[in-house]
Amino acid sequence: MSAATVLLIVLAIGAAAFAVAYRRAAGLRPEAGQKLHSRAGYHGAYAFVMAVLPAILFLALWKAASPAYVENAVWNDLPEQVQTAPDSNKSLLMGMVTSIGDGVRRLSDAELEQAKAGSVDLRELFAAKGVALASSGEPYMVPAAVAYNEMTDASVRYSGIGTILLALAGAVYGLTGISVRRRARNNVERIMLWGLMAASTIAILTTIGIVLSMLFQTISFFQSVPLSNFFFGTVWDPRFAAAGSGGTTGQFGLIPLLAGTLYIALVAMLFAVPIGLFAAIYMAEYASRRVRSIVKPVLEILAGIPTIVYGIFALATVGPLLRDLSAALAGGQPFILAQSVLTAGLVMGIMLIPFVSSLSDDIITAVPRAMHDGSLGLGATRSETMRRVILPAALPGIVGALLLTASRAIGETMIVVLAAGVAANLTINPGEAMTTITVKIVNQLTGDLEFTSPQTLVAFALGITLFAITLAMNVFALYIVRKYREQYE
Amino acid sequence: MNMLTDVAMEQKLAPTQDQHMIKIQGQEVCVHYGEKQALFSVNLDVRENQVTALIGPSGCGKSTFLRCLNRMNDTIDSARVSGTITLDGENIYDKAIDVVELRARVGMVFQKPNPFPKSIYENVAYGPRIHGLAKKKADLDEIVETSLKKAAIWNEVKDRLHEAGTGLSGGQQQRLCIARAIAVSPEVILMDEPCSALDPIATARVEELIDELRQNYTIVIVTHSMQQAARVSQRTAMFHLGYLVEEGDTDKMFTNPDDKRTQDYITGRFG
Amino acid sequence: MNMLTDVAMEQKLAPTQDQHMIKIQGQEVCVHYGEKQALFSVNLDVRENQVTALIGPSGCGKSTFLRCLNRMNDTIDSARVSGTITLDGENIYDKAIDVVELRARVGMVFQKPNPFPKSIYENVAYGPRIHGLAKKKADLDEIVETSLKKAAIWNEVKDRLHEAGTGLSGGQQQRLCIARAIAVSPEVILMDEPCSALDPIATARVEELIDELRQNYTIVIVTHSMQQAARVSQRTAMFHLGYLVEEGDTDKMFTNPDDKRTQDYITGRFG
Amino acid sequence: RDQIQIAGSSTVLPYAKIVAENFGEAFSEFKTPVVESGGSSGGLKEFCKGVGESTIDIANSSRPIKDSEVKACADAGVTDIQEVRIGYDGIVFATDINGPDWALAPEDLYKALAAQVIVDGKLVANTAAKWNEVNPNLPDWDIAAYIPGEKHGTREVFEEKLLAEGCKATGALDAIKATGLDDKAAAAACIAVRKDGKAVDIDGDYTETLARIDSNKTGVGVFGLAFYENNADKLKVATVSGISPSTETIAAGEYPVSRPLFFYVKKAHLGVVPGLKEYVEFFLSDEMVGPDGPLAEYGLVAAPDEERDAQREAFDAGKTM
Amino acid sequence: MTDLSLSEGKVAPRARRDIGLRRRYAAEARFRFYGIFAIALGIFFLLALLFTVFKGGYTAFWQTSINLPITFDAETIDPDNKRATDPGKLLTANYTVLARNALAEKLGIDVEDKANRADLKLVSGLISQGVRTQLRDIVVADPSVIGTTRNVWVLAAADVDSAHKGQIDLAVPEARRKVKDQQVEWMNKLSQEGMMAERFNSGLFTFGASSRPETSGMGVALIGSLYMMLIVLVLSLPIGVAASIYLEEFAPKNRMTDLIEVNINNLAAVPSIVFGLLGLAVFINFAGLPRSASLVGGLVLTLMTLPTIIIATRAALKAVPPSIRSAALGVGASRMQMVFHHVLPLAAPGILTGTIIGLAQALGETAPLLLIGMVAFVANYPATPMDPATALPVQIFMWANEAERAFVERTSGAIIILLLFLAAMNLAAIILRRRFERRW
Ligand SMILES: Nc1ncnc2c1ncn2[C@@H]1O[C@H](COP(=O)(O)OP(=O)(O)OP(=O)(O)O)[C@@H](O)[C@H]1O
Ligand SMILES: Nc1ncnc2c1ncn2[C@@H]1O[C@H](COP(=O)(O)OP(=O)(O)OP(=O)(O)O)[C@@H](O)[C@H]1O
Ligand SMILES: [Mg+2]
Ligand SMILES: [Mg+2]
Repeated sequence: MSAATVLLIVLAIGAAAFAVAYRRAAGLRPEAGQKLHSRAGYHGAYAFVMAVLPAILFLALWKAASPAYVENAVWNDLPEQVQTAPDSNKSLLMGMVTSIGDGVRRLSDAELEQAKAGSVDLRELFAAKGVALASSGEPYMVPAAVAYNEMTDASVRYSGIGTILLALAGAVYGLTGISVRRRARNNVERIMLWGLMAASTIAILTTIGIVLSMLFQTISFFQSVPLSNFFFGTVWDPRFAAAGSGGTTGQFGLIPLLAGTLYIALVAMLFAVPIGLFAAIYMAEYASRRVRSIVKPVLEILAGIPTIVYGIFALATVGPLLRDLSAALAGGQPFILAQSVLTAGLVMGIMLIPFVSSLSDDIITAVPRAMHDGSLGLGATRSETMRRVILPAALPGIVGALLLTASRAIGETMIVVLAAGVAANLTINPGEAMTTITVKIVNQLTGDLEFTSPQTLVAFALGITLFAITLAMNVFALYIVRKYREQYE
Repeated sequence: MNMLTDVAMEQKLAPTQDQHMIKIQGQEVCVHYGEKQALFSVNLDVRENQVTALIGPSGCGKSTFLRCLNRMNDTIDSARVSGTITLDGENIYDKAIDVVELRARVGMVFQKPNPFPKSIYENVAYGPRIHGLAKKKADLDEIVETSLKKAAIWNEVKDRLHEAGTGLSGGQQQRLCIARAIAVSPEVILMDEPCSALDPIATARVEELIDELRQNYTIVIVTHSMQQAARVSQRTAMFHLGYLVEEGDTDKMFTNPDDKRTQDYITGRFG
Repeated sequence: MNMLTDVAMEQKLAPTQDQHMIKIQGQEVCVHYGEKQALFSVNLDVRENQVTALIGPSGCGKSTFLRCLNRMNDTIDSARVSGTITLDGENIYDKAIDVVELRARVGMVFQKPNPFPKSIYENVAYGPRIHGLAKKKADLDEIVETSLKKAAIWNEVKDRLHEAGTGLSGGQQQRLCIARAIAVSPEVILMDEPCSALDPIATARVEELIDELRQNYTIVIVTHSMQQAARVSQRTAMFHLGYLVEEGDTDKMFTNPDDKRTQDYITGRFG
Repeated sequence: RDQIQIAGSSTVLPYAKIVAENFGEAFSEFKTPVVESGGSSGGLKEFCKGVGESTIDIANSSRPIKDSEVKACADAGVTDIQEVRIGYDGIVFATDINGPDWALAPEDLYKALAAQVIVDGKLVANTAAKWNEVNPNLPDWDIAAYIPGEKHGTREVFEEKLLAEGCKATGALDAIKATGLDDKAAAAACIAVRKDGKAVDIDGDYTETLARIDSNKTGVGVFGLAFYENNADKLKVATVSGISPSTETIAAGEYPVSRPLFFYVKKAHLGVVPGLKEYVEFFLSDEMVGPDGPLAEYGLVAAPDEERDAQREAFDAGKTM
Repeated sequence: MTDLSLSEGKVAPRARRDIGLRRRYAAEARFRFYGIFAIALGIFFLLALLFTVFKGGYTAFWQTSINLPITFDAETIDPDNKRATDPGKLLTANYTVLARNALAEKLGIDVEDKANRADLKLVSGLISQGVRTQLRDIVVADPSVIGTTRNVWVLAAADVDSAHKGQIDLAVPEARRKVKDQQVEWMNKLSQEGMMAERFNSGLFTFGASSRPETSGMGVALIGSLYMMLIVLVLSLPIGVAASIYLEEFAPKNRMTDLIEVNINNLAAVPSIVFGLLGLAVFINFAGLPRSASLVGGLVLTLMTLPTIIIATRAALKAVPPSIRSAALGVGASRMQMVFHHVLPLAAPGILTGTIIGLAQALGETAPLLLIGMVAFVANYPATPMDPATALPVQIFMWANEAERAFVERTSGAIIILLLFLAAMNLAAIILRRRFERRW
């Protein structure tokens, strides 16, 4: 019985429970003075949920837990000396056993006997059946694998039966209590609430996942590179140590990258926020419905153009343009390089326009008309109304949009690579090239360097650091928003 | 038919009113909301330094007319206004007219109180500030205080000037909106049921205020209370189903109306 | 001191009211908005099949008390309610109480009309729909029609049932909200100034409606109009600065109040 | 799994692609292998994750696998690795097609691009601004060199074959050693590239370098031979130490700047993943890696005949590292 | 009729107050201008971008082809006449030669003559290697063509295509270019005879990845992106909206929810490649899902898109006025009903905007796909989301790095296709959003 069939059966039980509960509830005749607490649909939904939810949870838990249990059981049955052998790597050995288990299923009885007897090379035997083994394997593994197979089969069987029984029990439970006063709606809504809550924990889980997926490598990075070198170093040159410092580990100074990240994001925001905000204001306040309905989606295309296109645009068009422009202005020597903070910020800013404009437009439009009328009625101009009444009222939402924009600016890679380059300079001149943390993360991860070297591992340290920095910035932003929030009505 | 009545009435009443100049004159004002016509050729004058009350059953177009007077209808997409309305002889629907200035001159208190999501102080200070009526902080404080006092809410809010205006009770919000409107000292004040959420005492205060303001300002007030119309207004206009039924001296309207509908409405026999 | 008066009064009045059971009983109800206390130990009973009017100057806590009765204060973050309020003997602030059911039993008309930005029909049909009061479309149509009729707005909107409820005049919106509240036929209806934006005729209709509803429902109404309180209510409670000043038979309250403040307020000599 | 999975170097990718595609067409019973890009490091990392269906079969690499990586592999159970050398990648310098001819020597590059150069016997920071300051035979162009970024394997070749050579030739190496550095440190100092913007690291692919040269006509770029050959109508190639790069000169070992390309096969997967063995054999056949094969046509420098035979034999014999 | 009173009442209007109108109007005009300017600027940039893309890419939609009368010679295809017993025979036959011979005949070159070997090589160079599969498919589909002659449009080789489109500078010396003078001469001849023409390049949409420009297309990438976008939409929209609803409407406002809020905002700032790391660790290494699969890609992009949707949704929910909520609660709606019946529809435009932007971003993202093996050469169509596939931006990225000239225009062509895909995807959302937009 595959998990899919079990699921289907469970769903069918749920559907039946729904139908029965619905009919029963609809058939209830409340006494005088009493009302049906919940509508029939809710009773049905409750029965459905009772039938399906515990069953599925059970199945999922079982599926998650049983492999570990089975593995443990099999491991404990392995010969003593294997378990205690100094070089035995449990996960590796168990990997072998499970692979063999896979292969055993494809063997004929005769072959199985041979395998048990150890008279054939397991690797060759299994390779012919399409199962990969890392090494030749030991004879004792075959019985273990057979045991493993039996246990997993049993596990699948029991879990299927258990799940279906649970579904039936749940359905019965959901159906028995149906009465006029039963709070089916509350129950269903409580379950929905759990669902909503669970959805919001995904964010937390993602965060934990992100941190965990980078933590170990980060730790091993810091084992070879001192913290101070990383956090306070002002030179980023991972392959070379400073002349005279004697080391060969290279220099992993975070400062130039951090400065570049913030600088480029700042330039991008300086460009995107005014444009986006003014565009939003114009669309929400001045533009006719028609114009708005065209302009808004048109601007949104900007957010969907792949960043590599922006990068090429920066590289081939904007960068040279700025350089030539600055050369013309300064009469000869350009003060803006083709690859510069300015180029990257500008082009990234273009991409970010719709983030500000579309989201802000929605928020501004959502401010009740009465606010608007109240201000106009006092003789305020539209711009005054916008600036002094509507925008402050819409502030929390707009800050959310801006945060999103800033986040995007910090996380962007491709544009920076092509528009500002990969050289980690430390400068305050926006006409020069800088680079960002994200660029370096991508570079160090995808290069040809050794994957065990600090040069590659630094990517993880960078990732975690960036994570921490943006976290701090978000805490600050939350504080600011709380302080200035204006709730209308 | 209406028209005739109007003219007749006008002539009859004219002599008693020569001391008051016409401040606002509405001629043939029609308003459509999309397909639906809400006002039909209304001709109504508002005289300076008088209180004009608009009465009539709910949905008859009082607010609509009021909103025409400072062009607040402009903000409703579906609304279209025709006819002419003049303020001091100028057509306010003229291209050359500046709505902002118009609205600064013709202030408004809305039917549903709509305080800004700002502090009480900021709510009142908003108008004076945008119009640059106060040079110094102290002037502004002064304006805020007097306005709140005039609107009979000062005592209730003086300790919480910097709390949100949206956290006030319904009646307090309404008075806050009155304070906000008078803080910019407009020439004309349009009040859409300013006392609907007020208790008798506050109502009396606002009525006093209206009476006081009348010395220097022109006031148009929408009210459902006949008593209130009788108490505060000098002239009354009666609307019904989008038509101006009758208009005239309040005393006369309430004692001896020309139109049957007015009579019925006033005596509560309507419908 | 208040307490003593209350108790005294209660005893005095008790004999005349035994035919009406207590529907809602508020005991020691206190409400804080953040730091600010808006209600102080209010003890007030609402009797079945009667109209109880809450009167008092603006900002005295009438709406706050009203909102306690169906736990609408739960939605204001800063509001904290203490004391007990029972409905048919059950504490409505009890954990076991289902607020949704409570609100279905105790309906509410808000001070500021707040129609949903949906069609007029949908506004009224919403409640019956979520409570499953209509099996068929025809039933629903029926409910919508009667509710709108009872709220005296049917004639004005019957041709535009599928236009937006927000496009109505102030008074129409208010009546729409009344219709919306009665469409779910709650046991108790709380009305926060239901007639504030209504003209006399509509007011009279709503008052008639209230009188009619009283046969089967229990009604609590906040009003600023003494006349209205006198006309529609059997019992009246007078609030002042967050305190319940006096409570009793309407007839008695308006003719011979115990408390000086009540007397002053009723006669307009307050403040 | 019925499809071969390959990951690794983006330099090897085009070749692997050609083979994979032809393999798919020639062996209709197998699906066309999936070839991932992502760098030698990423490829080897995935390769060393373990054996079994969920891991890749082949890692392409533009450099030989490092000992530490072999160890990491072994820790994860990947013990039998077969190394296959497919040929050589030439690395060339090129300028815009309309420029003058260039003849470079390692010394020139060292003097132009190194962080420190020797002037009058002393070690000073590099201040050369024009090519003709470095070597009068070079044009009067501002120095702007687009060299591979540090993450690229090509960079290492560039450093070893040119900078280190130039360093030695100009005598800088001795000067550096004279400052008291040990051999290793001195070698590292030798290959340090100036950081004042004259030498620009390119972390993208050669197309990016080409775009750079397009927008700066006096730039010099480093390309793979294959890329250059595909864009010979836009680029002019420079000679290094007098030798013009071509498949012939590189194969003959005359042109100094080239590197071998590899891929690594998991022995445990051979005969398990359908087609894997056939794929490797097909790859190694002269039909593919031979001097007339499509890989050579694309720009791969085919290994000499004996070497190809040796590779085939080693693979067939199941020789592991 | 009012003349009487008018004439009486008319006096000079009293002096107007100075409320700084001139200055304020200037400010107003400026403000408005900024708005127009901002929009114009945005649109200008968009047009500039689109222009560069279209200019470089529209030619990719045409592909030079050669119309050849191909004789499906039984001798060449199946010399031992074993096709009845061994169908594999048809698959491995040397079809390339058929096309070459047909073309050589047209150009008047004797195929049999050994002296013409060099010329024949040049002739082969005119035709795409893809002709092998093209002819094979014809034969396999209908073996009866063997022995007959048919006119077939075969693809020209990529360099020929580029030359035909004028993208190769024929002025440079012959040795430096891929197309030789002799070939150019033949091309001109064929063009004049109408046998060589540019035809619509449907292969760009249907072919999978290939190392030959003329036979490479976006087919696999389109399917991959489609799968991924479906997964992203189906997962991230409901989860994102659910999470926002919980946080905004139900969650107690305390440290914990602050933490979640900050967390979500922070996730938006996590570089996309880090999500790739996460996906690799969680979905591939831990959950054991296959590499290069669009399922994993979709899951990773879902995680990446979630913060965007959540942030936009929360902002939209916040903007719904409280009176609507009280109104719903007042008629006895539960909070769940209040949210789903009233608040959510009113917040829908904002939610849809967030979705549009989030999805657009997900559609254009390459970096996270790199680590889960989707930046790859995949020639076979994925049958399910579990099969290896690529994505549109990946294909663009890979083509952008190709050495061959013909890939340059294809890169831009691919971008155009991506934009079309984006436009199609957004259209539904935009129409929906317009339906929900409402002012109150
Ligand atoms: N959300 C709130 N936050 C803070 N204070 C509030 C809030 N709502 C009401 N208050 C305050 O509580 C007090 C009582 O308010 P309530 O709304 O109950 O008055 P009311 O008797 O209904 O007055 P009105 O007749 O003006 O509506 C007032 O002082 C008011 O300012
Ligand atoms: N925005 C709108 N869109 C469509 N119709 C409207 C709109 N506003 C008002 N109406 C309609 O126009 C008519 C007049 O409305 P108006 O608001 O002027 O009435 P009113 O006299 O102020 O009534 P009330 O005393 O109830 O406030 C009503 O029938 C109303 O439904
Ligand atoms: Mg009105
Ligand atoms: Mg109130």
